[in-house]
Amino acid sequence: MHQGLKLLGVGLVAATLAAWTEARAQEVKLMDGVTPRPGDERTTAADKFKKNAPWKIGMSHFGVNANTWTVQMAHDAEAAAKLDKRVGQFILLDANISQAKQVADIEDLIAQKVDAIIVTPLTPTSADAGIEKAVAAGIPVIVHTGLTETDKYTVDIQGGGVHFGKVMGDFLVKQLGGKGNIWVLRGLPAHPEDINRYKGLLEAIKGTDVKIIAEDAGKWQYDVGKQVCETLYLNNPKVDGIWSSGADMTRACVDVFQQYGAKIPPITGEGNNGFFARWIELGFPSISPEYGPEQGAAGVRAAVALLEGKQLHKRYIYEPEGWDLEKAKKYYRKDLSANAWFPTSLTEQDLQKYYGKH
Amino acid sequence: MKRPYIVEVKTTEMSQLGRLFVGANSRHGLWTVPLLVALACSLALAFSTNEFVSSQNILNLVAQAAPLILVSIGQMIVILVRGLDLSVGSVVSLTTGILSLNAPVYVAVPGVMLAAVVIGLLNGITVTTFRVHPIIATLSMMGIVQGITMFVRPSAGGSVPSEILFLVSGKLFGIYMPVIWVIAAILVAWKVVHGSRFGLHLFAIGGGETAATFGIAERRNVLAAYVLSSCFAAAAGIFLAGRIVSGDPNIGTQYAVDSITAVALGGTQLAGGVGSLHGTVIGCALLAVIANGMNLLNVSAFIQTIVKGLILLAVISLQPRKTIGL
Amino acid sequence: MKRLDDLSRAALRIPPSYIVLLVLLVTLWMMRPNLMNVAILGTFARQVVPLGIVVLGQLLVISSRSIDLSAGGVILFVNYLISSGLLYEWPILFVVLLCLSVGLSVGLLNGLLVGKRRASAVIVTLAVNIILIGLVEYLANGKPPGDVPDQFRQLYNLRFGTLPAPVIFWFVLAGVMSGFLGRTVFGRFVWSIGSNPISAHFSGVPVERTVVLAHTISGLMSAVAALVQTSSIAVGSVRFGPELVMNSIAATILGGVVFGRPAQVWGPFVGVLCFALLFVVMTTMGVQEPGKLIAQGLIILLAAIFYGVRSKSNS
Amino acid sequence: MTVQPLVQMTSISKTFGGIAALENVDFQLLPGSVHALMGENGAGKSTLMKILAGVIQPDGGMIRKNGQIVRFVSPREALDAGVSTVFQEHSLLPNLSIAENMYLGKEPVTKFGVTDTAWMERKAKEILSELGLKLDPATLVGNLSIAERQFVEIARGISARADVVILDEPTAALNAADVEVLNAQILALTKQQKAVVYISHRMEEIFKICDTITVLKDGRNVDCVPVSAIRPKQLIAMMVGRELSELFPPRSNRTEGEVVLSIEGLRLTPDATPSSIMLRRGEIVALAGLEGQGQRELVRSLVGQYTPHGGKVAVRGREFAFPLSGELGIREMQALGLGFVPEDRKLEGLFLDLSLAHNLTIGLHSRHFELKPASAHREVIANSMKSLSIKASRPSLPVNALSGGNQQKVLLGRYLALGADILIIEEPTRGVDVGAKAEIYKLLRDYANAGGSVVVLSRETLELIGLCDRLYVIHDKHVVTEMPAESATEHAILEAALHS
Repeated sequence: MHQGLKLLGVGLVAATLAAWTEARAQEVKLMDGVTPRPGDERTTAADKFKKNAPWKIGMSHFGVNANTWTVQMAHDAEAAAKLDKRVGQFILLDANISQAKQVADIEDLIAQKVDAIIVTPLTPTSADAGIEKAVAAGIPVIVHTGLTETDKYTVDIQGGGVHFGKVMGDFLVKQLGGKGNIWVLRGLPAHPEDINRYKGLLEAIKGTDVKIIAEDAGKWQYDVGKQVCETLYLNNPKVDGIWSSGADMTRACVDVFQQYGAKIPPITGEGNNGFFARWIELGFPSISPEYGPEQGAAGVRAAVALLEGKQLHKRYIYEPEGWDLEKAKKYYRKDLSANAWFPTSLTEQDLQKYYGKH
Repeated sequence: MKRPYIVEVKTTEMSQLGRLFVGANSRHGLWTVPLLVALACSLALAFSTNEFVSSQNILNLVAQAAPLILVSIGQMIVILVRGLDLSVGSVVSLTTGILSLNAPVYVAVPGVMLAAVVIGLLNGITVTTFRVHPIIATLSMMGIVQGITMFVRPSAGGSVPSEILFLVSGKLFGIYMPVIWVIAAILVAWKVVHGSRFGLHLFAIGGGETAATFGIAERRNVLAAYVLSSCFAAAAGIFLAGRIVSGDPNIGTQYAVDSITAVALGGTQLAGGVGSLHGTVIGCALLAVIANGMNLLNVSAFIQTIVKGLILLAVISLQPRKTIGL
Repeated sequence: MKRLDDLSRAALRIPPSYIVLLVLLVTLWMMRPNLMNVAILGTFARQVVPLGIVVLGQLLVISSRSIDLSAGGVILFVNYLISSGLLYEWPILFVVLLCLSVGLSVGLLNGLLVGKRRASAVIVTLAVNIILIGLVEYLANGKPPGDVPDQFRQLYNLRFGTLPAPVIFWFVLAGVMSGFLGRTVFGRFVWSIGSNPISAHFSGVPVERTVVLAHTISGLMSAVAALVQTSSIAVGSVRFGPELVMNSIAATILGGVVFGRPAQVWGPFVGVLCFALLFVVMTTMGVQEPGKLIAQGLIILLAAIFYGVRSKSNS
Repeated sequence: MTVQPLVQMTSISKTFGGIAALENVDFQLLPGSVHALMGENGAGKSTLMKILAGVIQPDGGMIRKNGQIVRFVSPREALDAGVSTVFQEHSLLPNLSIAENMYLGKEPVTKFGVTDTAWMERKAKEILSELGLKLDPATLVGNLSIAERQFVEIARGISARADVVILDEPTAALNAADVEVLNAQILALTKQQKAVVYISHRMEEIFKICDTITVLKDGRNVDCVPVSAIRPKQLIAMMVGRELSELFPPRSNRTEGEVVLSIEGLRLTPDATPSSIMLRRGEIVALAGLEGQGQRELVRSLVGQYTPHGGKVAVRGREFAFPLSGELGIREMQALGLGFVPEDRKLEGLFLDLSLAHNLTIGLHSRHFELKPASAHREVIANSMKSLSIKASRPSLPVNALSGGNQQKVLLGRYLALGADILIIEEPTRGVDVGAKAEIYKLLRDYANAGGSVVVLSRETLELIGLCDRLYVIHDKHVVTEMPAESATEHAILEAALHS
């Protein structure tokens, strides 16, 4: 209750500020597909965080080595920081999928008196205390790739898991004509991203005759996904569509159907080069919701903008359309390995360095 | 529990210095090496960074090390009696899960402790009465408790009673709460391990089978050790719940391994009977200083893991034992 | 009377895994009779081949009264070696040999530290595991893992008749290991140490050397498991769950091999099959992750209690 | 005799694995008395005292303490009832300090509930200094020498505020000066009307400090006499004097074989007198003497299981300097044809849950490289089972299903199968019934007749006399004399040992 009041107060102040300064707001482009959140007019104050270069920017990454996507997101961030000569130092700390470590990392960044902190929270609450502490210390905080419950941050870019799941769910509903049975391959149990994507799916199939007949955790891993898909297939191969919460599981499931020479039902994918290869090769009905590692770069761009003294919106959303086969073909890179993700802002040189096939 | 394999050792002459170095002069194990390493690291950090000695950073260090210290103390108690507790991590998670259910604090905290006592008792009974190897007993318990945690709190979130928030981030008599937690935990543990008959009996049981001829009830004491381990893990869970202000079913995952690591680093022998509270705290401090130091020195996120592993391997290889195996 | 005694003795020698497997098979047969054929069960078995191969090493180490927690690191590292592209130019045979020698060296290092240096096996293999994972993290920063050469994938999907090649490979490997344990001097050494290390020492068994060798073979098995795992995923990864190592310990114990109990291959082999079938039964029943964790924990615990009580009544 | 006995044990019986260790033994202890319990090795002294101390429970009989019938199920209970024991086996915990060991289980606490370490250490220091020891009570027992540990055990037993103190061979590890100190303590105890049970093989000590002697033989009472009424020679006669039974095979008349094993200048402790021993082809040599005098350490030095202080050994011409390496000792010696049969069959010898075949052949396997195929050795197994007449239904039977005698034969068979031509055997017939004993004796004699050589170590002097060709009497860590077995008597051996 108390906290709610406080939030309301903060909101009111911010809203007033925003209204006052709106005229001066110049749109800063963070990334394709990232737009100010509709209905939220709050902005940051211009020049509030302005500082002379060189800047020291810190980033608390929830887990660089959680999977290949998280690695690339870290690379995107580093590359963006390197691109801007005014960024004197870019400190990337890896919480290694430990909430406790993330709290510690943010504290360490504050102790080092960085000029801006970028946080990708592991869970909606794990970084809250740190974010509040940083803001209290006068350090702007940019949040992306992950939700928070606080809104003490300076700027957030929300690529919603709910939206991601809903794009996939809407696709299935459309493909199935609003009626049919689907399997659900979920990600890591208890992971907030998985839960949000699932929420999006439930939203999409609400009120339709699309029914979930089987559901299990493939943990976003190829082998576990395959184990689940194989078991479900051998149990009862009749299925109208598959909602998969991650690209590796989609590949695994496609492989299972191929292995039994069965027709691949509509199945959802993700913006991953390896998945694109299979999709283009086999042409099964699918969609790729967009969730690019370029967000790493967007976070750095936002930090730079704030330090330049530019005005940003407080909240941005990243809810692009899903990609169809045509768009996938445009982005697909035959010369890169399966672990490259799109969209990315890595330079051609970096792409070749990281993902090039020799 | 079978006795580990001991080949009769030669009564080699050992220099006084050598004895000190291998910790043969006390049953507290070889805590001098990790202490020296920790001090050396701290000194190096103090000179090479501006931030390390700041009060802010030291408070951070304490708050970062506190949950690990709590879990490790319990882990050490179990290891002293030739046991091992792999279920501490899931007890930590379960605790944050229960606390985030919006129950009033006077219900939630006793509930959490009760759960911990039950888990500890089950571990202890499996190990003593059914003579199941501690690794297996607590590994199974880890899975079971983790499963229950996921029922209680399927994903991170919820909110924790505000009293607990205060317990972690408030101040008492002008002292920051994490400092109070650590001091309180150390005092309690000192009393239990080094300042009570029970503690002495733990060492005696770890020291050999003849403890029974002194009239020490092995079964009861081992049982108590497992209960204590669970309770310390629950205390760590309470602290963490206050720190992340919510419940999280995965928050404890690392603590089983990290606590064993810290305990072993502090000179406590996994074969039982040799170890110390100060060694364990030093072990935790060393791990915290390494993590904090690597952050402050901007050691690449990508080699922090290797450095941690190498330090662990080096310190453990400096502790000679008589037994082969676990 | 003597006969009866012998019979009950023999009955108690049946590893708990056999009973668990039987129960699971009956359950599955009642729920889904259509799944009860060789091709389908073979497919299920293929899912656990990497685990099964790790267990072949783990059972050696455990019955030598040690433990190996480094399998995850070895698998991750080998997977990285293959998928990073560093070795794309190499003939596949060399790649395989290199991977195997990595496993061998890691196992040897573990063995020397545990057997000769007498450091704690738990911490040594844990630390080695951490170092290997860290190494992959470090290398993956410069060069993230990429694709796996196609040959691996093709091998994985090969079938002989209705049986998948990896299952046959696993079975053959288990047979080799069984023969190795049963027919070589090394097997006698492992049995001896498992039964009574002091007696082993007085019989002239080279205890330290046997522990070193057991760890070395365990490391090698991890590398073999890594090859199979990599073929199955067909892509590089940067993270590997800790479940495999923990499950390998659990399957070994479910198979009747406990710290200090003579090693045998088929009990743990069946123990691994139990894990495969357990997964199938639970998925078929729609049991979600929490239920799976609880059920698995309870089964291991009950099997261990059964064994614990047994060893008590024997001594 | 109106004094009520402190302890009255009546008709105590105890059987171990079918062999009677005690049969209807009576024992009575009066306040203020130092009571010697005498008898040969294996006569049942230790068993009787373990029963009194609550370590083991009797199969029959009754114990009264101060007139009350008691039943001690644990050492703790016995201690609470006032019976304190100093055992031969070291029962101290190496990872605790001297003071903690002395007060373990009954530690005092301060008013804050903290163990009162200062008090314990002060008290321990007092008791230790009364015993003439300048040990720091905070020292870990693991860092003490054997003699120091022995003293701590004595200190612990004496300080227990018990009215009965059992000292089981307290002086085995002590030198003469230490013994004086101990005697003074014992006298102090008797002044407080406490009773002391004193088990020792040192005759002069018995006659100096004890007032009553109870003699046991083969688990039965022989007599109970006041010390003043008996002379040492008479006492030895009471302890020995058994008939040489027909258990033993005849010695063969043979010519002197070549020396296959010789030990020269072996010093077991830094200040021990050097010992030399040699073994010829075809003979059985015994290491006789009282328990704990260094026989065990001597043979274990040969296989790297004990670290002596200098000397050398030659096995069939190949010389090694002591000490030998621990890990390689056994294997090197096996390769040279020397087999070591450890005393504790269950803990050090057999693989109880493994098959008879495995137990018989593991020695053969140990000679090979790990990766070599393990041959089944069916012939060896069949031959061994036949020649050793091991009674078992099949070779795949686990050995814990066999009787003690058959187990012992399996253990011997392992080393015989190795083709070892030198056997070092500790306690060849421990826990074995009479029939099997005779078989084992015959086996060893046949082995010697076939050209093998044996060193035997046993607590049963009679066994050594009957079985062997030659005896070395060991006392105080060195060889005191050598005698041919044919003319040796228990009496002569005891005298040789005790008069040094």
